Amino acid sequence: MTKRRISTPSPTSQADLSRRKFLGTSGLALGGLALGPALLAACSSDSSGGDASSGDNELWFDNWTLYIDKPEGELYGKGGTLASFEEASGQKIKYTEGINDNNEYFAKIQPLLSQDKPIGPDIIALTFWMAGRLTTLGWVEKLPLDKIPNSANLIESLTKPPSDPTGEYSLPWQAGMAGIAYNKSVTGRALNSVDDLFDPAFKGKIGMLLEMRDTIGLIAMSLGIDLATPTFEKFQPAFDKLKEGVDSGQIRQFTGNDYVDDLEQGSFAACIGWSGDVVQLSASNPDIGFSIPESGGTLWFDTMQIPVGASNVEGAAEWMNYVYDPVNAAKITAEVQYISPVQGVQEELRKMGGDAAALADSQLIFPDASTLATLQSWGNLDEEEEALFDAEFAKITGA
Amino acid sequence: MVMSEGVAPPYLSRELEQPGKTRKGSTSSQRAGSRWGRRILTAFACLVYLYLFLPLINIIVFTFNDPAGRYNISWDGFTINNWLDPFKDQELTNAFIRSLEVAVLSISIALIMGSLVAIALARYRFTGSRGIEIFLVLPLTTPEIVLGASLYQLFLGRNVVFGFSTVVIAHVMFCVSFVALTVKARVRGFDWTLEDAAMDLGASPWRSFRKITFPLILPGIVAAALLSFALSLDDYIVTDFTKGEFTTFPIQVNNAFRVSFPPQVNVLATIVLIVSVLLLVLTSVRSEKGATR
Amino acid sequence: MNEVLLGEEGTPGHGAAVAGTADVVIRLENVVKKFGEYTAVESADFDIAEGEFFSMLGPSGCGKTTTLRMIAGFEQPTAGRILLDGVDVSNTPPHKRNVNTVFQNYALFPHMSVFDNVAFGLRNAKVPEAEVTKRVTDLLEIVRLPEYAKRRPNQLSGGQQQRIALARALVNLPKALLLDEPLGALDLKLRQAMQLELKRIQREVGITFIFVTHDQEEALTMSDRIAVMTQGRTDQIGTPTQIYHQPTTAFVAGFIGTANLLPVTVRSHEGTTVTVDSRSGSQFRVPSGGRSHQPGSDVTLMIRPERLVPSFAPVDGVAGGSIPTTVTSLVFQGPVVRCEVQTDMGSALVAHLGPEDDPGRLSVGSRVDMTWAYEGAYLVPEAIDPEAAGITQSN
Amino acid sequence: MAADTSSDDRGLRKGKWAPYGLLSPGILWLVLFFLVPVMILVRTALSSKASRFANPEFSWQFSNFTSAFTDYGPQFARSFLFAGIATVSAILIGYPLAYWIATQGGRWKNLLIGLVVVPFFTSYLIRTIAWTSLLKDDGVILNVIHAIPFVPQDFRLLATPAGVIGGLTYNFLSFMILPIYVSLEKIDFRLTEAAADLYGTPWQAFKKVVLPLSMPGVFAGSLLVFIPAAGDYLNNRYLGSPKTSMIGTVVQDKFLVQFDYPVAAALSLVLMAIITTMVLIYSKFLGTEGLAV
Repeated sequence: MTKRRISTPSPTSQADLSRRKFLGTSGLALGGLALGPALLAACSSDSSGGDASSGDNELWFDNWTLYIDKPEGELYGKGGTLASFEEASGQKIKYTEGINDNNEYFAKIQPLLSQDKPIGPDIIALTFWMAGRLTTLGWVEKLPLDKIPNSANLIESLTKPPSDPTGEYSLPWQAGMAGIAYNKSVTGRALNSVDDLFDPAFKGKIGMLLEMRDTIGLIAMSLGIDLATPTFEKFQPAFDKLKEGVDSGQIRQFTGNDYVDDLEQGSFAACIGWSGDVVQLSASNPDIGFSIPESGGTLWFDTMQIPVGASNVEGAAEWMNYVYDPVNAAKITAEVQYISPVQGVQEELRKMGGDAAALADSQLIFPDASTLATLQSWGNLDEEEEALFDAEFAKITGA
Repeated sequence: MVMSEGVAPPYLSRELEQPGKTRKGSTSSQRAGSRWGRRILTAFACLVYLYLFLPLINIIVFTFNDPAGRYNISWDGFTINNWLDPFKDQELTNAFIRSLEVAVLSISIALIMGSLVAIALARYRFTGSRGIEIFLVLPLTTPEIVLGASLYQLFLGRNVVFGFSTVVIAHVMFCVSFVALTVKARVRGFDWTLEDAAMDLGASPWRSFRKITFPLILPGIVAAALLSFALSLDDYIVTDFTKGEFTTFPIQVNNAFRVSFPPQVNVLATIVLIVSVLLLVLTSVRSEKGATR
Repeated sequence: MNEVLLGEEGTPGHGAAVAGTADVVIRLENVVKKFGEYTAVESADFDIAEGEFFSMLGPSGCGKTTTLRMIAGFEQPTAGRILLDGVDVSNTPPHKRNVNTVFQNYALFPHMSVFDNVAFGLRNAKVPEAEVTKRVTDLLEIVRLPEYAKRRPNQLSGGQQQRIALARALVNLPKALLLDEPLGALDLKLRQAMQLELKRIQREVGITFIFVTHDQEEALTMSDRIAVMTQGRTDQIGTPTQIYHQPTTAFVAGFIGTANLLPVTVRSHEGTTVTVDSRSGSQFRVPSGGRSHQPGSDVTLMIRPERLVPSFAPVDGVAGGSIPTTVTSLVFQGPVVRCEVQTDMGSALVAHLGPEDDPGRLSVGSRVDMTWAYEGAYLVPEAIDPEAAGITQSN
Repeated sequence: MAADTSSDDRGLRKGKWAPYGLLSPGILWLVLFFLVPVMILVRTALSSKASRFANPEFSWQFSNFTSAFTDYGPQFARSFLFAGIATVSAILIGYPLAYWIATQGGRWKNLLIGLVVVPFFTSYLIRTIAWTSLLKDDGVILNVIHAIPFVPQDFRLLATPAGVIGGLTYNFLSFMILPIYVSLEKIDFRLTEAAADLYGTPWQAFKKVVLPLSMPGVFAGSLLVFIPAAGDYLNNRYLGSPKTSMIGTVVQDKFLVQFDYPVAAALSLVLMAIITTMVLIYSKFLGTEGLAV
């Protein structure tokens, strides 16, 4: 699931460093020419592509883009969570933004994990259902929960979700909601029902998410289908409705996060969107609105997991424990503006004052009981069922 | 036949009778048809060039955009900041460098192997050469998605770790064919008796290759190198299947498009564009100067 | 044109010795070249003398170029030996042989200046640069193109390129210069001028020239000796005069100039005169050409077109024979009228009639007896297929 | 090289071992990373999977091929239709330009043809994204079109078949122009003069002389446009909609998202088989020369 906050890029300069690095590596590449045929042999013993395996005692966290606080625009900037963690624990951390899409990331790591080879990162932050898949496949380590005492601070409902019933293989990173995002200058009105997305007035101007669980989930709820115990048979009407929307030309495109641009440009009158994105968009464009449909929105969360073969389980536990301290968690929330899994963040935000304190009252970050009551989370899909869902969804999205 | 005034029919044109003068094209501009026909054609040609360059212009213009959101798709204001900081996006920059590394390495390998194949085909007659030629064409005429998918299955089945090596292997594979065919097309007219002449004049086979053959087929090799450089740098589909965790520039752009499309993409693309065009101009000027025949 | 040189005996067949006593530069000893099943050169076996202008003449595919390439070292003989200055070089690569080649298409290096082209061989031999400059300049003088040193080959005309190719080869002072149809690419006028130029240069530098051509006129004009080749065989080696007037095979007769060939059978041989029977039953008396002819053997009577005259014109010398014919075509060609006739046996003959032959009295369809002088006929010691009788000419 | 060589007038050699020695590295690479993978793909296409993430087991599962046809017939049809329209459009756009350069380029010919290659040097992904910027609903081009009377207000180009076909045409247009130009370059334009004398009008002369002589270039260009267009999925991703998806989209998704390797392999092979048949027919009649640009 892709839901990063919109932030203006920061003016850091890596130009010099990069150029030097480039000269060095291109020299290497030329030298590698002599080894041309050796590549054949080499590729079998490669530890990993790219910049694999973290160095000694370094902790590697691979996360989504724009999903952590960046003071002064720099990831490792002073006062930021990464820097203060390093300071507090003495543990070096390498933080990368390698996840753009759950399926794409899975395709990337699947060949390695299926051969029991380490993929590099010690922590990955896939969405709950993908985390469930990895757990089922046995590709993640059991978490050393005894070394993460702060996990006691977590919101109850997120500790033993259907995707990880024992709660031993994943812990939440951030959570959020999917609902209806719309551009009032195009729609002329606020939308608050899934049926509005199928209003012929918006024909060809409706976007849906490539994230199957959000798109199908919202439609299913509008048809009165419960997400807790999904079966393909039960969901058939939701797929049919979606298919009809595509066939009639009502639905223009399925997107990732790029819907924010389409929405702002008016290419989409409305679409299914994620809470955090729209909070940010509406700040600069008052025409952009977000609503949880009457029939309900989806509640999702991204997790932290330790893939098998990770070299720094200790450090990973240390990190998890650190971010589950409400004080630290609040700093992240203040920046990414998604729902924090940690209890006590609301109070911490109030203590921080200023803009952060204002966030403490946001329904999209701290939904009240009545909003929460309309939200549903997906139950677990077994492998066979999930394949059916994916295949059907792929057929409709044109793949 | 409508002919523009003042142009003698070619059978009266003495110029054509002169031996040694190029016959093709020298006065062909007068032959393309009526004056109006030519004007319409010229106007159409200009439109086609506009069509070809419209996205490039867009890319260059948008290097100066100051996008309000994360997508550099709509014009929001002028800035030169993107040019002052082209390597700002770390992931993008790394992917860009990795793309260059892949291109340089795979082209170096492909150039050597491909040129040897081209020389073998252009220089010798041997049984099976026709079959080899068809075999060479196949990787280029096989849809990229099939190339990618089949390599994916190969590597997956043999438990090969996807990454830099597999991407290079794939790029070498389609570049070899491309280099072989391009160089062969340029070497086809090569007069191999020049090598005989060199050896006849006392040059060892190696020296005659170095002094005569190589300098003469070099323009063909350079052209092949430039084009396969573009091919490798540009490749999305085959790389998509062979990359594993490794990302090249186009892959990074595509993946990150789910989240953002920063102006640095345009800046880096423009840098590649400028450098390649300069190289193209440089080599064509050089080959013009050293025009061989 | 009509003079007959019988002073020297033809030296037909193989093992022909070098004329005179000059030193042998190149000796081919039973050289055979096969490409797979195909025999390109059957058995080349001859010597070439120092300073000689030696031509290999034949139609394309006769093996002359292959022979030349073996001498140059581009090909290795399948059997036999090639000796250069008495040393066996059969398997020496081209860059280690002191012979140089002028290629048919000149093979000038297009990316080098004229000067660098000519200097190429000297530089390969690591000759000091000062001497390179001197020798290249000298050679450009000899080929009369000193002012073109800085040009590129593609800025020169065909004839100029040809002279540069010559200079490039000669500058190395090779034991022999091999020329592979070097004039083939030039037009007629330039070709004739270059023939003279080549002769001049050869005299000036005194190097052995081995010249390959399919143009019999070119070979006759320039050569000291000619080897006529066909289908991988050397048919005859001799001076231009011998080759023209005393061909040893019907092929040579037909290939060098135009010849009227008639199949005849030897009736008797007395002294220097042979009596033969033609297929139509006529008897002709022919000089023996220094050979002995077995009665009953089939041989070929050759009469050059300029030797045939109509019966109403006076025959020069003792009459040799006469054939009744019908005129089939008359073509005015300036100095001569080309008159084609048909014998009653159906063979076509051609006569070149000068003004003294009074061609005005002939017209197409008229009956005329074609006659020749005793010395105007020659016996080729080889039978030909009666079907192939009549005019043969190389082009 | 020494042992057994011969030559004809152009200096072509007959070689026993030398050509094979020169060929072997390149050909070996292609065998290992093109031929073998395709074989493996065939094997995969005849396999079945016990579960979604299990390895495919070879089982002569021909049903993969039937389901490739029955389930994805529309995508195949659309791929070939879109690629076909793109090819025809590329001929209509590219031929006049190639003709204009060949006949009226004069001394600028090399530069003009070089310009055609320039777009190659920007990633085609980025060019495609640039088109989204140009073609978006409130973009420059659409604003112009909407200013035309009687154009419906909801007329748009993005997320329509026209958008995808336009993208395909644009991205592969150069592959059409180059071979057509090469074949036009070989034509002695005096022929059109002679033909004009015979047929009367320049158009007739063009039709009867130039067009037939340039057909090999048109055929080569058509293959070079059609093949990548038929297997493409990026144009659909950026310029299309779910209703314009092509077979490439399906293959990519089946391989990298759904892990349905057998059916994906079958789909790829069907695509490859159709295209390879076209290529073999082409090379039978026209050789392989024209396919190297």
